[in-house]
Order: sequence, then structure tokens, then C-alpha cells
Amino acid sequence: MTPDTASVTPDVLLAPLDPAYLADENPARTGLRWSAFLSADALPRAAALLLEAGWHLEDICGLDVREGLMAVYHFDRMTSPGRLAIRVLADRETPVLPSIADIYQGAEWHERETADFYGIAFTGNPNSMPLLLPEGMQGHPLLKDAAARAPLAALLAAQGREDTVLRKAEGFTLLEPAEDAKPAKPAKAKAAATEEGADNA
Amino acid sequence: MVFDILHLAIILFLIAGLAFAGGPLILALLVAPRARGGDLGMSYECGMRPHGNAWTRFGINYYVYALLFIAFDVDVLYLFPAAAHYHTTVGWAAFVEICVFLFFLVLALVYFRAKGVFTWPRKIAL
Amino acid sequence: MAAQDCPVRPPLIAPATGGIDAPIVNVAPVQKILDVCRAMSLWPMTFGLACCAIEMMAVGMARFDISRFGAEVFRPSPRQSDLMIVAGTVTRKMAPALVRLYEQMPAPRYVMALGNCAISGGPFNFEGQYAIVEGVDNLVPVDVYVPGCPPRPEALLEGLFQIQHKITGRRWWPVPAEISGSMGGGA
Amino acid sequence: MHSTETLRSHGPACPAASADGGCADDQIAGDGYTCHFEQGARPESLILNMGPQHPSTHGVLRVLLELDGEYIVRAEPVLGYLHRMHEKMAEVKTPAQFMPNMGRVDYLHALAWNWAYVGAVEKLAGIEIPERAEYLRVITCELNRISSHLLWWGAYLLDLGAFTPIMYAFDDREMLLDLLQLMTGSRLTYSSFRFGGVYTDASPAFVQGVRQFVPHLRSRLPMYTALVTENIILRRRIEEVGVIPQDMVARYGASGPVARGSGIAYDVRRAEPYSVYDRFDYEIPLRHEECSMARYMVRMAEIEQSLRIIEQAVESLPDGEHMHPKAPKPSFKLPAGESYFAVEGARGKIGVWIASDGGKTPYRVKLRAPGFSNLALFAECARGTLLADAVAILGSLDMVIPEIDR
Repeated sequence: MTPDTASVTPDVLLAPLDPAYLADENPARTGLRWSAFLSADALPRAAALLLEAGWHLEDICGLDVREGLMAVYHFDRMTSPGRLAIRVLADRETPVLPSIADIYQGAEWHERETADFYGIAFTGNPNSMPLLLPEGMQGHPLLKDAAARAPLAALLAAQGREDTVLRKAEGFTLLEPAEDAKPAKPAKAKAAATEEGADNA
Repeated sequence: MVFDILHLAIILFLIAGLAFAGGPLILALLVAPRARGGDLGMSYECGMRPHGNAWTRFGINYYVYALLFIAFDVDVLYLFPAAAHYHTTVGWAAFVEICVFLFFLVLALVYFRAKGVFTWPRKIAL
Repeated sequence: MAAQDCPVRPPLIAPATGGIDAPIVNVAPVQKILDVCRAMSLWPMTFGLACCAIEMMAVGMARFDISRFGAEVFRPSPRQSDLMIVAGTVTRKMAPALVRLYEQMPAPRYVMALGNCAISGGPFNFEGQYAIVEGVDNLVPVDVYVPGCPPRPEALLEGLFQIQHKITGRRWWPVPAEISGSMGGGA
Repeated sequence: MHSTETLRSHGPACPAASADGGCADDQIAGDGYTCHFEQGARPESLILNMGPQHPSTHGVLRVLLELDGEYIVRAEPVLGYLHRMHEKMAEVKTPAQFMPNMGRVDYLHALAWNWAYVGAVEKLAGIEIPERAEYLRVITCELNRISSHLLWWGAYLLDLGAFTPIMYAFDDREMLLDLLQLMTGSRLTYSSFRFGGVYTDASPAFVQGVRQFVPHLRSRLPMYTALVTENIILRRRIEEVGVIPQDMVARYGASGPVARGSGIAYDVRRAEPYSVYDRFDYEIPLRHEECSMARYMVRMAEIEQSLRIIEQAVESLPDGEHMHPKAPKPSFKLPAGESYFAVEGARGKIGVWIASDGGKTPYRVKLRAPGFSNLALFAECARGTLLADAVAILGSLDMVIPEIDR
């Protein structure tokens, strides 16, 4: 219950890590308070900073999108609640992310679960056995067919979510609608992220 | 020594006891169907294959407890004949002898207690 | 789910092996008497897997009280039980353990598939499923199927009556008015 | 059949372990998990499977134990024996088709999962809920919480060797289930919440029944206390056992009674207020002992607080619709976007994250199970304790396996 750590917002906290994208979100719309895109290398440092500031890890969600495999880390605080989503993108061919199980021990199982479902390898996770799937299982059940994959922008930026973008790196194009995105009301209330013009293919 | 009704009773009692214990086993052997095959012979460990064999090192504190148990079991064994013939004794001599016998056993208890055998910590540091 | 890019192939599962030898004294009148004894004192194994296990617990408690019918001695060990109530979803990871537990039960042994999951996979039997066994009868021989998701405790009791019927060849308890004429099983 | 036979007993092959010497000698090998587990074990210790078929793991949890005599050197829960693909099903079924699954994720507090999923969909699709439905949700969800805690109480004490409490608990629980049956139509795996309301309106019999049930259970609680809580055997058995310090709660992301038993006043109903919980007067039970007894006391106090909420909700139950007139048809399409909705379940914070690309079915649904995080700390908590105390710790975490395995 120390007010100094509780009042530090993630944008200040994560600033030294130079997140590619950081938005102040509308919790009434998405249930999130902040969202950030981080590079894989910055993830363990971010986790260490967050643990120190009193955040706990809620879950790690894998996500199979057109841009690659993504892991979404949801953090929350017990003292002054507000959910933070940290999104890290991994390469589809060699999906490797650093493990944060040495910082958040609870992450070990979440990472193993994500490894089961998506085949993302977490380097540094102390246990390599499958968590939920049986031994000898081949394949990763939650991976999608190439045709069924959606672009990230369609999932995370499609609605009028009234985010306030706090930081955005040069050349960050993940949340801009792809050209073949479904015409599911893309024009209506675009996300703030799409306002900067850099073409995306 | 004359064979009297008491001896017959004892023999009958023994036979009845054996039948009580062995009868169901023999009956089951005769009238029950028997399962075979599969993992029937495997030792049961919550449905999993047991890992490693049972010849592992066990905690030394189990041995001490077993020793204590046996010591007091044997102790009762020796006290029983003494108790059965106690009423034929005269004077305090027998009582003192039994007390001496018990005293040495109690010494063992004191020794084990001093060694800390009776304190089982709820949690050990690893 | 046809032609996936990353095919998901779960490990194969194998049914129970082994069998049951006939008793040495295989005389019909003796076995008939023994069958009545067996049927009236079934010792179920608490093989609680999922939701149905809670209803199985409820059956053992005061309101439904399975001990009225002689089957209240729930045993966790297969060595001491003769009725395996498969209460819940059997996953492929669990299947070897289930088969092993069945094989470790002494004869005579009976199996009750309690709930839709144990019967066919229930709601989890969808196209593209990778984790469950579609019916416990793929693994072990099943004597009685009790449908429901989960079955009500009355249905479990009816399943027990059906097993008793199967063992002794006659029904011992009155048929409830609502389900008379049907196969029983309730729910 | 011979090929499948080798697969069924895939233990002896144990390829990974035999390569680097784990099971190289003529010992009997378990399966891959035990072989992997043995690599970190001391040569003299005994490796034991506790579960999946074990009465005190409350389902099909398997815990690998490395034992030094009676002490646990290392413990490793092995999950997945009840993995039922809920997250996969959520991607191939429409939200309305997926609703029945929510009754089966956590069968003891099914309505909280109902609520989390319904809430996430409602938030994403912007569906409104009438006030009466909110109250009905609160009443049924809290009744369900009590039934969950009652069952935990009975089962936990059964683990510890007391048989009477489970009889008493089921006695009261059956009354509760009768009430919930009136409202939801089923005994256990409820899925009565709908997008935009609840399935049925409360009948007068239900309201009357709840009014009678609250004082009844309240009169039973002192007896529970006298029978069990003040029992010296129980206190000796679980006090100062399974101490979970606050930093451990944060590192593992534990929540619910596990966090509140460690002195962290975190309850989603207060932290992220949802529905109409802010209108009721209730307390968040809090204990600072950090042990199994603290978690026990928190749960017992939560029953009383839930009764308070139910009492207030029934008294102030507004008239009106139980479904919003603009509630969508079951075949509605989710708009594109994401939403996260968290509720307080009997075991802690339940979260559902939905990401949708605007198709018929959600693109990805993540179920955040409180038991998953709570059970994760068992390995650290049980280190160095007695095997008998591990049962007490495991029970005090109150796990429900299908929720953990999903």
C-alpha cells in the first residue's frame, strides 16, 4: 500500500524500455487500462520493473495472427487496480521469447501452456515438459490455418476504443489496418493508432 | 498332565481362529472369478507407473521408531509371564526386579528423547 | 478443420487387456447366491474425474444416501473396489491411467459410464477435438451407461439398480412411476 | 495392437531421460514426467506419484513428489488430466453455443464463469443489461459461491480426516441447489446467464425460498464453528501450515481467499467494480496469518458476507425485465475488437479475454483461471513440509481441476 509505487503509471515505468507503442485505454470498452507493445528483449526487464512496482501477472495469452505469433501478458495491481497488456510479437518460423519465470515464478505454467498451444519456445523456462497436453502429442492445437489468420489490426484496433496513444515508435505499423482487412466497419471511429500515415502491406 | 476339557477348548478355539482367518481366503480362491493380465501385477500408485524400485534409502527416523516399537513390544512380552506369576511371589523382591527391568527401558526413552527423536518439525529447511 | 497447416496428432490410446478366469467352483446355485451378495454390496471406486464426481459425492450424502442400496463404501483404491464409476470426461492423458486402474481391479468388476462425457465425449466431442476419449467404452467394457450432463443423483441410483439387475438377473427396487417402461437411467 | 500397446505404456521408452542417464539403469521407469522429474532429484530420495487417482487431490491432479522420509524435498504438479479444450471450443463455436461450457469450466462456481464470459461479450458488443437481471445475477452468483464454499469445507475436512462436516455441508448445500434449480434449471453446471440478462425471471417461490434460506444457513454457521473451527485437532493440523507470504502471492498472481488469507485485501468486486456490487454493504474478509487456517477462516467469513449480499439484493430486487428488450439473438455476430472482463469467483479472480475479428466465432478466447495461479505456488509452499501437511496445503488452496486444466 505504498502510494509512490501504486501511483507510477506504466508509461513512466516502461519509458526506459522504449516501448514501440503504448496507449492509455478506456477500461469501460476493453477492460484494459494500458496496453503496450514491447520487443522480446525488453520483456524480462519490463517484468522486473513491474514486479518491483507491485504488479502481478494475470495470464499469458498466445495469439496466432498474420504478423506472427503473439504473446499477450496481462498484468494487474492489487493496490490500485488497472490492467496492463504487454504484447510481444514472435517470429512464426522460430517463435522464441525470453522467459520471465525467474522473475514471476507463476509465469512458468503460463509459458508452458502457451508453448503447448502455440509452440512458442520460452528460453529460460525451468521445465520443458508439456503442461496441459499429453506427452507425445504432435502439433499445437490453437495454431490457425493460414487462411483463417486475421491481421492484428483487425483484432486490436478495429473498434472505436478511444485510446490515447502515449508513445509510438517510428515505423510501428502493427495496428494499422491491412489492405485486405474485412470491411467490418473499418472507417467508423478508427483507432487513434491508425492516424499516422505509413503504408502497410 | 491330563488332557481335559480346557485343552479341548483351546484346540477348538485355535481351529476356529484359523478357519476364521483362512476360510474366506480359501472360499474366495474357490468361488471367485480371477482377473488376469494387463497391469494387474503392477504396484498401485494412483494409477501411474511407479518410478524407480522400492530399494531406496528411507529416513533414519523410521528405524528409530521401529526400534522403539519393538523394544516396547518385547517388553510387554516379558512382562506378561512376570504378571501371570506375580501373585505367587513373596515380598518386594519381584516388584523391585520388574522395576529394574522397566528402568532400563525407560532409560532408552530418555536417551531417545535427548537425541531429539520425538520432535518432528512441521517443516524443515532445504 | 480439414487439411490443417499444423496437424494436431494426439498420442494413440489402447484399450484394456487381460481378462477374467472363471471360478474353480463354477456351480450355478453357488454363483447365484454370491451374485446377490455382490450386487447388494458393491464397492464403488471414487473415480471422480469432473463435474459428475460432485453428483457422485451428493449421492453418498444424506439426501440421496446410496448406502440404502449397499454401495456406500467408496474406495479410492482399485484393489478394494468392484464397481468403477467413470464420473466425467476421460482425456487422452488420463486414458492410460484409467485403463491401468481398471486392470488393477479384482474380478468380478463392473464399469458404469456416468454422464455424457464418459459415454461419448459429450459436449467436448466436436470436430477437431484433440484431447478427449470419445466414450470410455473405447477403453474398457462398460456395463451401464447413465446419461446426463451431469446426471442427477437419482439417475446414478438408477444406474446402480441396473447394474444390480445385470448381476442378479432381476430388479430389486420399485420402478419409479415416471420412467417405468423406459430403459431407466433418468435425466 | 502392438504399436498402440507400446504407446500406452510409453514409460519404458523414456527416450529423453535415458539419453542423459536419468533412467539409464535397470530401474523401473515411470513416464516422461517422472523421468524428467528425477533428473533434478537427489539419488537417495523416493519419487512418488500423488494422483491422479487420489482422494485428496480433489480430482485428477497429479503431484510428483520427491520425498526424504516424510518430508517433501520437491513437488511438481502435473496438469492436463482433465484438459477439455475449452479455449479451442471457444474458437469454433459462437458465443451462445459456447455458453454451456462455462458451466463446466468450474463446476462449483459455474455462475461466476458464466458471468465472466457474458460480461466480456457484453462489453465487446455493447449489450446492456436490465437492472433486475443484474440483481438476479448477484443473488444466484452469491448463492453459488456459498455452495462452492460449503462443498470445499466438507471436502477439505474429509481430507483432514473428519467425516461429519461433509454430511452437514451437503445437507445445507442440497437446499441451496434446490433454490438454484428453481432459478437456473440445473443442479450443478449452470449456464443460465444470457447476453443481455438471465434466462428466466425469478419465480416467487425462488424469492421466498432465498428469504427463508438466509436465516437458516445463518443459524447453522455457529454450529459449524463449534463443530469444526474451534476444534483443537483441526487448529493444530492447519495452523501455521502452508504459509504464503505476500510477496509469493504477487509473484504467482494468486488471488481470492489465498491472497486474502495473506492479508491482501484484493477482491475484484471492490477493485474493479462490476454489476451492482457497489450498492451493497458487505465486507471483504481478511486475515493476516498467511497460513491454511487463515484461508479457512476467510472462506467461512465469506459465506456470511455472501449471505449479507443476498439478503440485501433480495430485499431491493427491482421490478422489470429479466432480459433486455434489445438483447441480441443467439446468432449475433461479435464486433471486432478485444475485451477483458474479470469477476470474483469463489477461488479468486476469473478473467475472460476475448479477441474477435468480427467473424461468427471469437478469434481467441483466453480463460484466466484463479486456481491455475493459486496451485502454481504449491510447489514452493510445500517445500520441506511433511507429506501429511501437503494434503492440508493442497486442500486449503481449494482447487477445481477442470478450471485449472481448462
